[in-house]
Amino acid sequence: MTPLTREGIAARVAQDIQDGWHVNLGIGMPEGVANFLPEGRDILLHSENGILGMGPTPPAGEEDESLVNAGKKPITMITGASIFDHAMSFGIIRGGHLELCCLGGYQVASNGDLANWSVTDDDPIASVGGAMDLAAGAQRIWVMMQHNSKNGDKRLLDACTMPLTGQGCVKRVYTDLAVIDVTPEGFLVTEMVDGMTQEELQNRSEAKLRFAEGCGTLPDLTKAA
Amino acid sequence: MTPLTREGIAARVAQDIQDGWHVNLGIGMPEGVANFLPEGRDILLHSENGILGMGPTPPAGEEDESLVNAGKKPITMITGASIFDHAMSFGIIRGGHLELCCLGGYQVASNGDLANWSVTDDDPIASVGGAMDLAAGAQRIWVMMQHNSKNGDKRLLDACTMPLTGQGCVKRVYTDLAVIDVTPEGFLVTEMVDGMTQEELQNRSEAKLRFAEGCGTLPDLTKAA
Amino acid sequence: MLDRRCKSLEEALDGIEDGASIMVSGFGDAGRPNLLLKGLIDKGVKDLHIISNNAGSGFEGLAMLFRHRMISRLTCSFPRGDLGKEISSWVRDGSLTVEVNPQGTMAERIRAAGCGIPAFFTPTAYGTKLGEGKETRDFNGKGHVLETALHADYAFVHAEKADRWGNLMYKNLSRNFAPLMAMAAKTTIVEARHIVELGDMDPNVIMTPGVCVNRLVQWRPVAANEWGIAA
Amino acid sequence: MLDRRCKSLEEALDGIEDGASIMVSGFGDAGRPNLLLKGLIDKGVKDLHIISNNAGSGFEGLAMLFRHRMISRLTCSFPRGDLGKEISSWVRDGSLTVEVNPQGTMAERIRAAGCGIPAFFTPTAYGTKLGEGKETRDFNGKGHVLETALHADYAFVHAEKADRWGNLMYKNLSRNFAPLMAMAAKTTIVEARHIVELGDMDPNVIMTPGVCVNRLVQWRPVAANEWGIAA
Repeated sequence: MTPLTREGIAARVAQDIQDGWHVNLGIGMPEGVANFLPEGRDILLHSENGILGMGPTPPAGEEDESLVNAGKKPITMITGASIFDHAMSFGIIRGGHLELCCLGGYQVASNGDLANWSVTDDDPIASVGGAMDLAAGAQRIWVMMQHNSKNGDKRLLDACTMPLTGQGCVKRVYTDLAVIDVTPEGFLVTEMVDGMTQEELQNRSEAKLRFAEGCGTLPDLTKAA
Repeated sequence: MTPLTREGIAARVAQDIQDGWHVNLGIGMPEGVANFLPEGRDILLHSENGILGMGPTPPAGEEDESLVNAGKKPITMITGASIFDHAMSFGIIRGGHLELCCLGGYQVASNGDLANWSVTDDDPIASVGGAMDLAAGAQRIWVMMQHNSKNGDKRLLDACTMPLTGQGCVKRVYTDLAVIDVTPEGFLVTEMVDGMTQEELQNRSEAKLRFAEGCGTLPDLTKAA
Repeated sequence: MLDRRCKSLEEALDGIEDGASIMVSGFGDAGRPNLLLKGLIDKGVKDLHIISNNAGSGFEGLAMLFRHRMISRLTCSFPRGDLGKEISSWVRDGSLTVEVNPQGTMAERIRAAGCGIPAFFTPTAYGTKLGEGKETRDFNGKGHVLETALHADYAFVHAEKADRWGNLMYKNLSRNFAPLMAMAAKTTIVEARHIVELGDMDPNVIMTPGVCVNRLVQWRPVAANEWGIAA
Repeated sequence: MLDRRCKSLEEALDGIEDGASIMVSGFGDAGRPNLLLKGLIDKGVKDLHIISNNAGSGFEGLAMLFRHRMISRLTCSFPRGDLGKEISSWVRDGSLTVEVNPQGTMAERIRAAGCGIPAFFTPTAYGTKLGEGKETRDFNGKGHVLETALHADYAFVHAEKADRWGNLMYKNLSRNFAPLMAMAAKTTIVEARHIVELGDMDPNVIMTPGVCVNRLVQWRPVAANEWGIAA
């Protein structure tokens, strides 16, 4: 059983993004999704600092300080991009105009609660950025994360223990081990990496998992490429 | 005693508009103020449909259907004008960014209440337009109106009898007979047309008038020109 | 490929049914989406809820939806105009409901709908007939009323330029309610004077990003005899 | 004659006193008003309340106001960064107060201040720590919190182009909070890369009308050794 790499998770998520969607990719693992967007689909990347149609990182030496993403890293614009101010940008988010937002996660609960911004309640520099707006506003939230933390903590929980980013907002979780839908009846596993068993995945999760009838294999699309 | 014409009232108001002010001129008598703005002052006219820097009526045949004022009449743009949408336009109004709005009036009360949008409570097509937003938002409201209605009704009242446009918003009233400040102590007359007496002006008003110590002559500036 | 261009006016208006709520942009003649309104007349739907600043004028555009008796509800700021007498009588006989909003409140309610703000406080209309029955609250010693977001099924917008993704620019005071309505409706339908290539508009000066637009049709002028009722 | 151009940086910053609240536009390096911030350091004011998305980074711009200990209060969405350790220790010793807002809530609060909206409901942060203690209300079965307008004494803005009336254009993602902050502050001070003649900008693509701007100064780059504390 080989867990997916970060790139493997990103590549898998990218497959599910539909032609014509407007998508916000959160800082961290979700940023990597941009590298795997399927050819032939018009997918517009939104960055909360005010752009739709964000393009790839510019070549070294061609950075423009007026072109940065939400993580303050240099970007480019694709043909057909548009620029707007922060009120409009978050109007687009909060008003439900983005078909998708991919966020990193610390914990997801079986009711769709998400914790991804602050590990403890007393961090004096807990930094939320746009995460709560995205959680509250995007049409669907997909969370990308390692199935377990570095020291083995479970992250698919009955209830989040870390400070929440949003209530009941997560629609799907992509981990290095599985793809899990959040349904009214809780977590529903739809894909697992080759060699993973239902028992082991359940052992690595706190919340009760259900498994889809046609639960398939979670492929490593970085190898196929 | 000769009352001012509509143009005379407009010319008098124009004198009091300061260099650099952003001014909304309501439909009707206030529109005429634009024809008397003093030379040498940069005065930016705002129209609530989305422009700062409205210019005069274009010559016949040069109208552009995309350039109209709040009264749907053809306008031009002055050099330095800017265009924006309705949310921004009323943000400018409601946010207190206009130094002045001149409105027509049916009735003004001594506490600054204004009635200028609807004569009766049961008009099925009572039309408010932007009047209430302007009354609530501009830094100062000056009302321009005939001192008495055509059939002699008084219009400077203890309390408005017609539906209100705004509460306590009027700072000054310019009539064909006098200029009247609205103060915490009620109406204070600062100018009267030549030949008008304090007694007669009081007789033509319901609310108690006070008269400024240096109460001067309200000039007919259209004759001087 | 993301392409919001429709092949015909009929396709652009597909699915609009009796009883639909439709935001109609425009202020006076500036930015009035006449082609879409003409298409709606041909479609023959009725019982519409129209949200527009005015009731229209003359024998074209929005006024013709009234003359064809397609409208049963109007949310606006200024119903008075050419059709004042007719509208008054329809209100009196109960065949039309008119809800008057202060213009800025209406604009902000539409913006709020598009931006995910369900309600806001505004000083406008406090202490007036149009504030009656609304929740009030003092802020900084000044009275305010609570206003709610104003949504619609459709928005009709006239643009000067558009590309296939629906990025839009407007000309002068044709902008007015268009960017707000485009965000507030479930389905936004645009008639554009010029449909340009992707990238022809500077990203910095696009006024409505395509994410707010669903369908796009090439504008053409509507002749006086196309409205079905002569002046 | 309406002319918002100042003869010097000092004149542009005249009157700013200890304890002032200042909105600082910019997101990362994009649109950070470095010249105005450098002038503020030279002025030596202290006890400032800064409203800005981030706490700045490196040895320039907003970060230097922290390093010079001029700030006693920060309203932001993302305090973490280069200065994270220092900010944490200042918060712990009580010399700095940090108020974290969700980024979109902060943007909307600033917009509300500029647009005369004293408070609004938003779904963001409902049911989270940042929604605690705030008034809540359900709309359409979904929880919302009441947020209030965020005002300031001053706004610092970096623009690409300006004319003497203060009409502004921004370049790319330098726009971010600038149009909102320019409306929300009592006094808005702009550094502009290019000061152009009135009329040089198309009225349709002006991003901030001059009515929102009070003072204007010609931008110049600030050298690394001008910040007073070396890297």
